[in-house]
Parts: sequence; structure tokens; C-alpha cells
Amino acid sequence: MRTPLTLRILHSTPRAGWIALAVFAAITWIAVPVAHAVLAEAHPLHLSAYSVSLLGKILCYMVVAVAMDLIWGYAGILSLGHGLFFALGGYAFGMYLMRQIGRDGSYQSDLPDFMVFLDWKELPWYWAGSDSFLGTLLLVGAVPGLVAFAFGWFAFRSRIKGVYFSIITQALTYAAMLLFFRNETGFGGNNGFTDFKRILGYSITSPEMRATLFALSAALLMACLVLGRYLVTSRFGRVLAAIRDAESRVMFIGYNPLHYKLFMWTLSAVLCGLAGALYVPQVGIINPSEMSPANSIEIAVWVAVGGRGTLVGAVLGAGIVNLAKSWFTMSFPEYWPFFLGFLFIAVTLYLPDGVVGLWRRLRARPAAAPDAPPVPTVHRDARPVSAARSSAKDPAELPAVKGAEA
Amino acid sequence: MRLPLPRLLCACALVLAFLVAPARAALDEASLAGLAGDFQSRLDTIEALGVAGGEDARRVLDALEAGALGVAGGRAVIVQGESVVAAANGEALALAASAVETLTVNNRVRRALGTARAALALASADRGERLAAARTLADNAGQSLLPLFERALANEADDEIRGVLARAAARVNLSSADPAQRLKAARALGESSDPAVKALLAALLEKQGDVWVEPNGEVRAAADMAIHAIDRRIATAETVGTLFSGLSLGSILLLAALGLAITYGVMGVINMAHGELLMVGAYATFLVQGLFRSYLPAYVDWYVAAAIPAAFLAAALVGVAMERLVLRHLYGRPLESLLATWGLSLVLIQGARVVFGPQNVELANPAWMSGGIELAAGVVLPWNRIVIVGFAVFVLLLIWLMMQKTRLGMFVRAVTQNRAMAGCVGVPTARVDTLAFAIGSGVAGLGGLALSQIANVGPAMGSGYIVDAFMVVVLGGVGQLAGAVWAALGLGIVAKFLEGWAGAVIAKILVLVFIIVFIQKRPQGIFALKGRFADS
Amino acid sequence: MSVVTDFERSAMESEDQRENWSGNASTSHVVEPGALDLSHNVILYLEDITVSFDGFRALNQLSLAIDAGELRCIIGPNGAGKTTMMDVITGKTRPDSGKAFFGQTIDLTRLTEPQIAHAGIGRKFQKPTIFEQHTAFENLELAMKADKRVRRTLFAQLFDDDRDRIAAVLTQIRLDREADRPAGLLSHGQKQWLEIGMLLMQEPKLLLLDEPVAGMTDDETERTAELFVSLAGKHSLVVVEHDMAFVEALGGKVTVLCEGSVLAEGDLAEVQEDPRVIEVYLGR
Amino acid sequence: MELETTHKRCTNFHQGDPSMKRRNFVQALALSASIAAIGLPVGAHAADTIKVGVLHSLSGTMAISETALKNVALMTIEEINAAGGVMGKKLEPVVVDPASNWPLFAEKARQLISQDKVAAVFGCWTSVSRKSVNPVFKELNGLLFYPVQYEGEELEKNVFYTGAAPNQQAIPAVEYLMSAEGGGAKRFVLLGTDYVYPRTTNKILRAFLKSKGVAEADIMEDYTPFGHSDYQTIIAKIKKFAAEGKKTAVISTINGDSNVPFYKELGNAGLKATDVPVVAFSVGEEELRGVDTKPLVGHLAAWNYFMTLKNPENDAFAKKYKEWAKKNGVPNADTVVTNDPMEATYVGIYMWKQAVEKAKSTETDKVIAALGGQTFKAPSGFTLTMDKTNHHLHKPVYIGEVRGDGQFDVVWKTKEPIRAQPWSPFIAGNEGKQKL
Repeated sequence: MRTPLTLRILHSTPRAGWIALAVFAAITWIAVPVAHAVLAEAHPLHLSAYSVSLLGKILCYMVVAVAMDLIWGYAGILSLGHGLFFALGGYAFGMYLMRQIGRDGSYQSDLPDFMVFLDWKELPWYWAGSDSFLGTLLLVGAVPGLVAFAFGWFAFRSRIKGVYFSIITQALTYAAMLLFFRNETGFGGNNGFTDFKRILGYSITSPEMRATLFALSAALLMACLVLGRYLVTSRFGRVLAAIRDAESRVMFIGYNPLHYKLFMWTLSAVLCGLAGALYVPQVGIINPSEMSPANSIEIAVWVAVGGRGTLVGAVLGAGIVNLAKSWFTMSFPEYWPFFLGFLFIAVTLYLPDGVVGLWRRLRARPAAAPDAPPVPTVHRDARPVSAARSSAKDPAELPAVKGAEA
Repeated sequence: MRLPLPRLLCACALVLAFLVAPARAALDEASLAGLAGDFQSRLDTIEALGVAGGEDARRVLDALEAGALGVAGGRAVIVQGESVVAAANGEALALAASAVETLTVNNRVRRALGTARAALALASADRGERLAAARTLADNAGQSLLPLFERALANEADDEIRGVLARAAARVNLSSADPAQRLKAARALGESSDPAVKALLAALLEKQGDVWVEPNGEVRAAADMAIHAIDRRIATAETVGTLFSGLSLGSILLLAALGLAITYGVMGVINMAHGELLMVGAYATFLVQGLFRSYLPAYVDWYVAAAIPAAFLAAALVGVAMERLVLRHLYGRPLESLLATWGLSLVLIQGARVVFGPQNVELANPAWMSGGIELAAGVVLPWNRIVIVGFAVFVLLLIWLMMQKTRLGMFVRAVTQNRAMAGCVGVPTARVDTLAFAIGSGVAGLGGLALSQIANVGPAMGSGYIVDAFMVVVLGGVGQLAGAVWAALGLGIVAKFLEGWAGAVIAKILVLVFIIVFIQKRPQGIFALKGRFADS
Repeated sequence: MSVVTDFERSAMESEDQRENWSGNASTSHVVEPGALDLSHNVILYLEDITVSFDGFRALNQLSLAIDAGELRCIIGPNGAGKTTMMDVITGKTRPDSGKAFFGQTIDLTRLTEPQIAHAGIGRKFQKPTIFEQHTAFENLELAMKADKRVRRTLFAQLFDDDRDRIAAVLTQIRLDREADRPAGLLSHGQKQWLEIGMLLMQEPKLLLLDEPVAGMTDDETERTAELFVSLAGKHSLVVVEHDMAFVEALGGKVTVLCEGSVLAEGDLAEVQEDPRVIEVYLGR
Repeated sequence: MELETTHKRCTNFHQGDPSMKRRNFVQALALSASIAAIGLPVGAHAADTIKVGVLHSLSGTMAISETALKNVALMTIEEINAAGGVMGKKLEPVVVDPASNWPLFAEKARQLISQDKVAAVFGCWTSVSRKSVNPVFKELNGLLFYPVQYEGEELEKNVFYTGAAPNQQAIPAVEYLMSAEGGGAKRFVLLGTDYVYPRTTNKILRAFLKSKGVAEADIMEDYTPFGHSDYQTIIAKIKKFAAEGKKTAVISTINGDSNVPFYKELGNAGLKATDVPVVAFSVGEEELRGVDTKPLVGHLAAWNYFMTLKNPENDAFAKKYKEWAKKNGVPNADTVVTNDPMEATYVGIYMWKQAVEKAKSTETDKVIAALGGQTFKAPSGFTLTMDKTNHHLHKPVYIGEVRGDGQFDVVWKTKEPIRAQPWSPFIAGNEGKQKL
């Protein structure tokens, strides 16, 4: 009998996970908004705008890390161009924010300031729909999704793999960055979009708006985690991991890897786009340097630090690296690259599975293979099989392979 | 070159005055009076000094260049330390140095000075000096110089110099009143390859209202033919120039990527710190330059040669340290190595920033790498780029010899193809790795040396090349040195032709798109391994 | 481990592999297996297949026909083109010329690997290729005959009869005690069996088996032979093997390949008598 | 409380004393990262000091230019403290590193104003970094002193611009090129890095040149990407353009790092300043430290200050900086130079100090009110005035020619400081926009 999907999604995340999510929701949906927007500034528990927007930014980064982990950790495809999708989502939402400025810009025009300056008399066609909030919500996911789909379709169809794929994703984001740097491209050139005023008519700097954006970012992260968890524990996730480990076998048993990779790749890009859209109003600027290859590499670094192939690891990695960066740049402005650099080296050398790997090692689970992603456990209810009895034999004991002498 | 008539007359008068005067005679005060006048008369005076020639003129020009020529009480004087002498004849004057208003030497004055010096040099005994002088004068040819050209042509025996002078004279004669002179000039100018000459000729073919600028039809026809001839020459030179630019860019990309091709091929390590190895090589070059400047100032032009082993060793040492301390522990985890080398790159960049400061450091091209070969007016192949192309060939040859002819090279190739098997047949893979990494890093250091001759040397210089280097390696096919060569040259030439056509920004974007599309067609790079392989 | 393979694979992937996706990969990704036409009782038909790599002819006008339900052994010296032939049949390599038909109507040279798998051809590789990070159970689950499109797989769940079927195959390949172990920890022989088990889960019409008993004990080899013999009839099998004892135990018709073409065909005893065969095996 | 002391020490950290350094370092390391990083309130600022923020990139692409500004800011603050501070209180610099990352600029600005409660911030270099922090200063009513020449088209209540607006740099430079002394240029190449400052400046210059009767065909505009390092094609284009006729000059707004390859190529391709002079708006003494300037002698730069200016204020300024650099172990301290943005930083800090003393408060609104009309005898040799309405300084303009030693010879200067026009009259729709 068929189990309803909702129930299966529920089951895919273990009980401890749901408890953690509930605690997380309580903090991000209630505690933080109250501490920021309700408590007076003098109150000892008041959370400043600085902290809220910093944490909100990190939540968005965490979503990106989860999206990256889904495609890298689970499908084995290292993208060095995820910054592009993040930025595209950001730009899509940024266009809406620019339109919301209305006539409050320095040229008091209906057009965004930079267009007035370029002597443009009307919005270019690709700005159509940017004044509608709903349309923008659609674009935020659709633009990175479509770009990723088109790129992925060609790349996966040509069976570009490994470092070749990584490098062309890097070329893609680099080319996009150069394109967006141009003033004529119509996205504000190097300055990008900034000086936002409001969303849906509400001031973007009000504590309520800030708390709302923060809570939305948290909600997106939680949704990503639940969705990600379902995906990686479903048969789809197992096919994906199988493609990572032995793609030709997957093809010979009848799955088309192109479609599987493409789906995950596009979904990952859409998640990045959504994160970008929430990121932009919280940091107040989007410009092409978000697409620089270094930014995309950094995304991979977060995932590796946290632990590739575990969703929690991606979240932890993004959090640790970014908090460390914020702290270091404040406290050791001249030396922080040393700390961050040595942190990356140390993590790779001593924590091959990232922070999560360390935690696992400390908990000393005996059976788990050291570098294996967690074995999905969806069929826990399958027949009990004694795993203790190993029948593995040393290949050396086997009789020599018999030759083809005739 | 349409000078206002009064000034033209004045200039001619000055020149004539000098021409009739005996060459060795001292200058008279009147000929220097212009120096006290307005800016333009000052320039005319300076140029006329050159035409006049003679020791005194030379002395005045020298003083001007040194910033010692000045004006006091409407009179040209030269400041010599605390004392002041008259410019015209060098006799001491009872004037305080502080009372003299020295003449500012700006670009315009420097140009006039250059013309004057060239005019002087036209009488030099040295052929090279005369040729250079003739070229300089040809660029600034004006009515006032015509007598000079004619005088020089009469005395000149060298054909090349005569050609230059004749064309220079022809440029002037193009505005002669005599149609026969103009016709001769237009024909003579057909030998030129200078776009400036083309512009002069083209002006004859214009109409002002209904009237031709050049009334004589025969002259117009000659000018038209000359323009076509010049155009052809320019087009050829430009194509050669663009090809050379592409070759040069390609050789730089190659030098930046070659080391990466080795280290990536052998160990499959994505070395994000590769750019920093370039930086190490460049800073090593900088240090060698510093040593030469301090201890061997006479041989400072050869610091580049001495820097070759230094840059190689410095980068190789850093490379070995990286390999021994970090990468060694990451074999078989190439994507993790990305993270660790990214960290290494942060550390190295910040290290350079702390040691050398965040600013770029200054590296001078040695004299023998300065300037260039002029193919045609406007198309110059700079020596530093030519040397770098040669250097790239040299490095390539060395690597090829090492890979093909030495035992180490054989080991490296074996490990590249099948590490496990190489280990089984007794290749000391760990040692080979270290050595290969040292060599790859050393080659990167040589790349840094080459870059230091054309671009920035600063802490972050490497990050500008790392993306390009990876593109080259991947486009060529991982671990394929020949592939890297083709990829680098191909990218260089494609980029340069695109840049000429679409501008630098669009060209860069198009090159990246080209790479993406190319990899679609050949997902393993230009030189993929072919054949049937056991499915892994 | 997983990390290594990504890169090693990319470094070693052969040039020809990229050509495999035919243009219509996205439009018609499922071929109805029912379309197999066995009206002439021939399940696989190769004619004049030629494949060359950089001038080297791996297959040279190879022609071969396999009957429905037949168990055919292919032998031949190294480099005879056995694996390349399998590559052609499964769509991994496109022939330069020649025809390859599955039944009467399905043109194998126009289909992609997944499409061919759906049409009913299963393949076991020379080197056991299984999903090492997945358990034996999951390996079989993934191979199980089902709608393998993304949308279906996303919402797929395991029903009781699926479980029973997997359990049955696990028993058949004697891995029922290893069901929950990561497959990477199995012994070589067990991996071979797991791969055979995956083939069985696919329920193919035609099984291509490349050196299925390499690395197996005598006991295991014997059981494998029994299994194959029992499968013949319901399925057609093409077995590439060097182990003559095993070929003998299978007892079917034998084809000898040499330098990319068929050298001899017939009973094992017959071909062993053939002077040309003796020459290629014993050398000149 | 513990946090606060650490923080203070970290900022002291830049002021020398190596033994202190190590101890602070270790102590600071020992602190929990997370608490500090999420920025729990660091506590009200101590009563006996006034905090000021220094917001310059010390890593990343802009470190090359901005590090020196951080140094000058610290030196100036030290100098003010040595002279008794501001209103009897010592200044306490809070240095952060926005790492050439534009969103990080906004984050750090917010941190400086709302967490560290600084009275003013001295910082930013690129336009995009300024655009990134503008909304933050507006929202939190902070005070920013921006020391770099820029494209104008902006006027913020919370920002004081101590660098040049286009009419204080670009336009006088072009006027000079067109004059007889400047060589009487009739054709112009507008060359820049592809971003807002060059694009805007060139747009203004184009309109200006048109107003002077220069034809469209005599203007060539070209851009290169950030970090471009291969100028072969562009130099060839310039040569061709220059050879086609009238006297040509190049106006370069090429950004920092690309200048070295550009000038090296220029020198080797044989384009001499006497033939085709290049006037640059982003090349100063600091940038030329990385170039062998012998082939560049005669090329031009337009600034409001040159290190070679001879006047007592400048002599003292350059000397102080050199000493400070030596004392604080700045790399290559023997060869440090001063440049225009450094002078603008110096002037900005003193203007702020005077305004605070006049207002008798560090409150933003009072300081803003007090700043208009402040004067300061600057190293540029003039007494500079902060405009009463437009938040820009009245600045003199100098044109300098590059010397063999990397310094500049002033060949032209304005008679007196010029008032800034942040809204260029050469851009349509800007009339009557000079006020806040």
C-alpha cells in the first residue's frame, strides 16, 4: 500500500532532527524577532540590527551550502560556479527592490538611477515584471533554474565530468561576472544595486522587516534541510549516489544519469537563487563580485569544512567559516587570512570529513566506514540481517584467476 | 601642419638666419630672444636652435634639458650652480641664481627639444644616430625643416636614411605650390607605411564645397594609388602584429599554466596555490634585481638571467614544502586538496603582504628588453615580449627533454598514467611526486619571472592568472603537456583577434564561452586519451 | 574513495564514450520492452560491425547472431574484440559501420545505454561494477525493473512484493546474510554475484556477461555455471570467458573471436579441434 | 567587560610594541569566536576616549591602495592624541578589514557605528564600497569621510567627500591638454577599466569635449575588464588612432592593478609622452612605486596634491609619514610615499576634529552642522575650505609630469582652490542640484 508523500517526508527526517528543527524554529521565528523588534534597544536582551542582519546573511549562506552539498556531496559534481546562481537570484530580487525605490532616487525618476544616468528612456525588456512582487518571486527561482538547466543539459549531455565540469562552471560564472560589470548590460555595472528603500511598501530598515527577512531565511533553510533529507534518503538519492560511484552501471541498469544530474543541478541552483533573493535585502547590496570565481570556491570550502555529504555538515561549515571570518576581520584585521588559511589546511589534513566527521569520530561509531557518506536508512524495517558475520575474504586467498589457455 | 602665416615667416626667418651664418659662430642674443617671449615663440626658438647646429646651440639645449636654462631681464641665461652665464656665449653675468626664472620643461618643450636634437644629430658621423634623427624629424616634418632635409639629402650617402629623409621632404612638399612637386611627393609617399602619411594624402582627396582640396587631377590619382599601397602595407603589418600579440599572450598563458599541467597531471592535485608560486618566482626576481642594484650595479641589465635559477629554486622550494607538509597527505583526495591549497594560497598572499607590503614592487625591464622592433608605423613588437616568447620555447624544450630523455621524466610519465602500476614496478612514487611537484613549481616560478617583465608584481598577482591557467590545462586535456601548448596558443590568438574586433571585455567573455562550448565537443580536452578502457 | 573515482574516471574515460548520447536522449527515454520482436527466433543480430580507435581496428566486419533462449560462449585471445563487441551491443561504443539489431526491429546503434537496458539487455562488466557505498540490498533495489524516470524515482517506494523479490534474488546469489553490508566490503566473488543479481533484478531478455567467474572459487564457479544453465531458455545469455572448464560446464555453442572477427563457431570440442584456433591460441 | 578590553587591545595592536603584540594575540585567540562574531553589544564606549572607525580593505584586491590610507589615518590619530586629543579625550581607532568585499563593507560599517559606537568613520576607496555603506550611514545617522576622487553624481548628508569631484580633476586636466602648453591635443582617447568611475568620468568628458568643439570622430572610448593585464591590442589601436591625424592625447581611468602592464606596454611599444601624452586620474605616487618609470617620463597625472609640492605643511606631512612607517615596521618603509588620497584622509580627520571642537560634541548632526566652512592649511599648499553646502572640499588642481624617480613635476596648477560640482553640469538633468 502506498504511504502518503507527506508522511514519507516526515519519516525521512529522524525524530532528533525534528526536535532540533523545532528548537531552531522557536529561536529564529520567535526569540530573535522578539529580541530584535519588540524589546527596546536598552534592554539587555535586545539583539541589534547588526547581529540580525549578520545572522540572516549567514542563514542564506547556509542554504547555499546545503544546495552545494546536495550536488557535490551527494551527486559528486563539484560546481565552482554556484555563486552565479546565488547572484542571479539576488539580482532578480534586486530588480524588484530597485523598482520599489520609485521616485525616491537621486534623479527622482521612475527609472532606477543608473538608467537615468545612462540616458535610458525606458526599462529594457528584461526588466519586465520587475515591479510585481509575485512575478519577482517567480523570477528569483526561474532565472537561476533556467540558466542552470540550459547549462547542465549541454554539459551533462556531453558527459563532462570531474575537473572539466568544475572548470567550465568557473568559466561560466567568470563570464557572467564580466558581463554584469558592463554598464550597458543594464544591471548597474560594478556598483550593482544598492540603497534599497522598501519591500511591498514597508521600509526595509524597519526592525519588523529585518526580523521578517531573518525568519524567512530560517524558514528557507529548514525547508531545504527537510527537502534535502527526503531527497537523499529516497530512491532518487540512492540513484544519485550510485551515479557518483559508478555512472556506467547506472546507465546499464536503465537510469538516464543526464536527467538525474540535471534535476539535482537545477534544484540546487534554484535553492541558491532563493537564498540570494533573501540575502540581498539583508546586506543591502548586490553587485557582480558575488559572481567572482573566488566566491564560488569559498562555497565549496564551507561544505568541505563542515563535512561533505552530510546536510548538517554543510550548515555547520557555512556557519563556522563565516562567523570566523566576521570575527577575524574585526579582531585581527591584518592577520585573518593566516588564520582562515591555516584553518582550511588543518581541516583538510586532520578532519577529512569536516567538523561532522570529527564529531562522529568522537562519538566513535565503530561500524561506519571512515569516508563513506551516511548510509541511507530508509529500509530500516527490512528483514533483519546479521551484519556481524562477515564473509569477506582476502582476495589473495582465492585461487588464481584461471587463464585462457586452450 | 597649417601654421599661421606670421609665425611661419618668423620661423623661416630664424632658420634662414642660421643657415647663412657660419656653422661654428657663436649664437647671437637676438636668436635667443624668443626664449623670453610667450610659450610658442619659445618652442620656435628651440627648434630653430637645432636647425642652426653648432656647439653653442648644443650647450643651450643641454642646459634646457637639465632645467638650467632660464630668463633674467629679458635675456636667456644659464644657471651654473650659484653663478649665471649668458646663454648665447657663455660669458659670466653678475646675476644671482635666484633672480633667474628657469624654463619649465614639459612635454611640449621636450618635443621641441627632441626635434632640435634630431636636427643636430642629422650631421652626426654615426649612421644609427642619423637614422634615428631622420625618423624623429620625419614625424614632426614642417615647412621650417625643409631646407634642413634638402641639405641633409645632399650630403647623405646611406640609402635607408635617404629614403626616410626623402619621404619626410615629400610630406612637406605635398603642400607645395608647384603641382609637379606635389605629384612627385605623392608618388614618393606611396613607399610609406605610416597611417599619418595616409591621413595627409587622404586630405588631398577631400572636397571643400564643390572644389577639390587638390586641384590637380593627376596628383589626386597619384595620392589615391599611394593610399592603397599604404593601406595594404598597414593591413599586413597589423595582421602580423595581432598574430604576434596572440603568440605573446599564448606564451604567457603557457608559462603560467605549464607548471600546473605537470603538477595536476602527476598528482591530480587541484593546486589553487599555483598562482602564488608564480608570485614567489616574481618576488625572487625582484630580490635578485635588488641584489644586483646594490652589489653589481654595472651588470644590472643581466639580473633577469641571474633570476632564472633563483626564481626556479625559490618556487621549487616553496613547492616542495607544500608537497611535503600538506599535499602529500592528500593523495587520492584531489577535491580536498582544493580546500587545503586554497588555504595555502590565502596564507602565501598574506605572507607576501606582510613581508613585501601590499603594494606592487618595481621591476625594471633591462635595457635589452626595452623598446621593440618596428614592423611598420604603429606596429611594434616589443623586445620584452619577443624574449618571453623565446623563453617559453626554452622552458618547453627543457621540460620536453626532461620528460622524454631522463629517467625521472620516464617515472613521471609512468606515475601520470598509472600510479598503482608504477608503484608496483618499483617506481619510487613518493619521491617522483616530490620531484615532479618541485619541477612543476619551479616552472611556475619561471612563469612568475616572465610575468614580472610585463605585468604587476604584487601579493595578489597570482590570483589573476589561476583561472586562466586552469582553463588552459583543462582545455588541453589534463596531464597533456602538448595539449597545454596548443590550448595556450589557441586561446592567446583567439583572444587577440576577438579583442581587435569586439573590445577587451566582450573578447574575454567570448573566450570563456568558447571554452565552455569547446569542452562540450571534447569533454576531455584537446588531447584526450583514446581507446577502450576498463570502466572504472 | 568516492572522490578518487570521480577524478580517475574522468582522467581515463575514453574518447568514444562521449558520443553515446544520441540527440533524442531527452525525448524518448523509455522504450517499451514489449516491442521486442522475436519472430525469427533471433534475439541479437550483428552484421559487419567495424570499430576502430585511432586506426586500430578493434572489430573488423564482425557478424554474429544469437537465438532466443540460447546460451552462447565467446572466447578469444586478448585483444580479440570481445569487450568492444559488448560495448557496441550496449550502446557504449558506436560502430563505424555495420548493423546491430535486438530482435527484428530494435536498432541498437540508435539507442542510448539506458534505452538499451530498458529494451531488455543487461550487462555484467569484466571488473565487477557495483555501487560500493550502497548495501547489497540497495544495489538490487536500484536495479529492480521499474519505471526509472526521475519523476517516478523521486516518489518511488518499496512495496512488500518488491522486498520479497529482492530477498529471493539475494538468496539466489547467496548474499542474504550480507544484505545490509556496504557492497564495497564484499569479497571479489561476492561482488561478481551481486552484479549478476542486479542483472537478474532487471529481468532482461538478453544477458551479456563479461568474465563472470573471474576471481571466484571453484565452488562458486560451479554454482555460477548451474545458475546460467538454469537461466537459459527463459533468457538468452552471451558469456565471454577465458576459463575453459567453465565454458565446458555451460555446454552451449562457442564462438571464437580473433582480431575483431569470428574465427570459428560450434561446440567447444569442435572449435578446439580447429587448426586456426589452435594457431591463434598457441601462437605461431 | 572582558570582551571590551580585548577589543581595545586589538586596536592598540597597530601602534607598535611587539611584546604587547604577541600577548594580545594569544589572549584574543583564546576568546570564544562566536560571541564576538555575532556581535553581542560590546558595551558603551569608555568615557575617556572617542572611538573613530577606519574602514579600509587590508586584504583582497583593494589592499594595494587602501592599506596606505589606513596607515595615514592611524598616524593622524596618533598625532592628534599626542597633541592632547579632541576636547581633552584621546581618539581610539577601531580598524576593521572589509577585505575588498562590498557587502562586507556594509556589515563592517554597521558594526563600527552600532556596535563600536564610533563617532566617525574614515574609509572606503571604490565607488561600490561607498555605495554599499551609504544606506547604513543614512539609517544609523553615522558620519563617513571619503578620501578618494570619484565620479560625483551623489550627495549624501552623512558623507563628507575630501577627494576630488570630476570638475576638480578631470576637466582641468583636459583643459590643460588642449592648451598650447599641454601640446594642443585635438583628438582624445578615453581609456578606462570597465566600471562606474571611468564610465561616468568619460561621459562627462565627452560632453565637455563636445562643448569645446571636438568632433565625435576625434574621440575614441575603450574599456578593459578588471585586472586586465594584456594591453597589446589597445596600445596598437591607440597608435593607429593617433597616427590618423591631429595631435592626440590619452585620458586614462585605468584602475590600479592594470596600470603597471599598461605603462610597461606603452613604454615598450614606443609611444612616448612627447608624441601621445597619457593623463591618468588613478595613478599617483603609490601606484608608480610598482613601475619602472624611466620610460614613462613626461606622462601626466592630475591630482589635488603631489608629494613633490614644496611648502612647510607638505614637508612636515611627508616626513611624519616616513617616520611613522619606520616606527611601525611598514614594509619598505624607506621608500614610502604620500599621495592625494592620503592627504585627503589627513585633511578629513583634522576637519572632523575641528568640527567636533566647534560643536563641542561628537553627535553626528552637530558635527555636520559645524563642518561646513571649516578651513585647514593642507599639505597641498592651500588653505582648504569645506563647502558650506555640498560636503566637498574646495581643492586646488595640479597637473604633474612623471619623473624618472616615480615622483611628479608640477607643470600646471590652478590659481586657487576650486569648488566641487558633484552634479556635473555636463550631465543632462543635473541643473540646480548642488544642494543637499
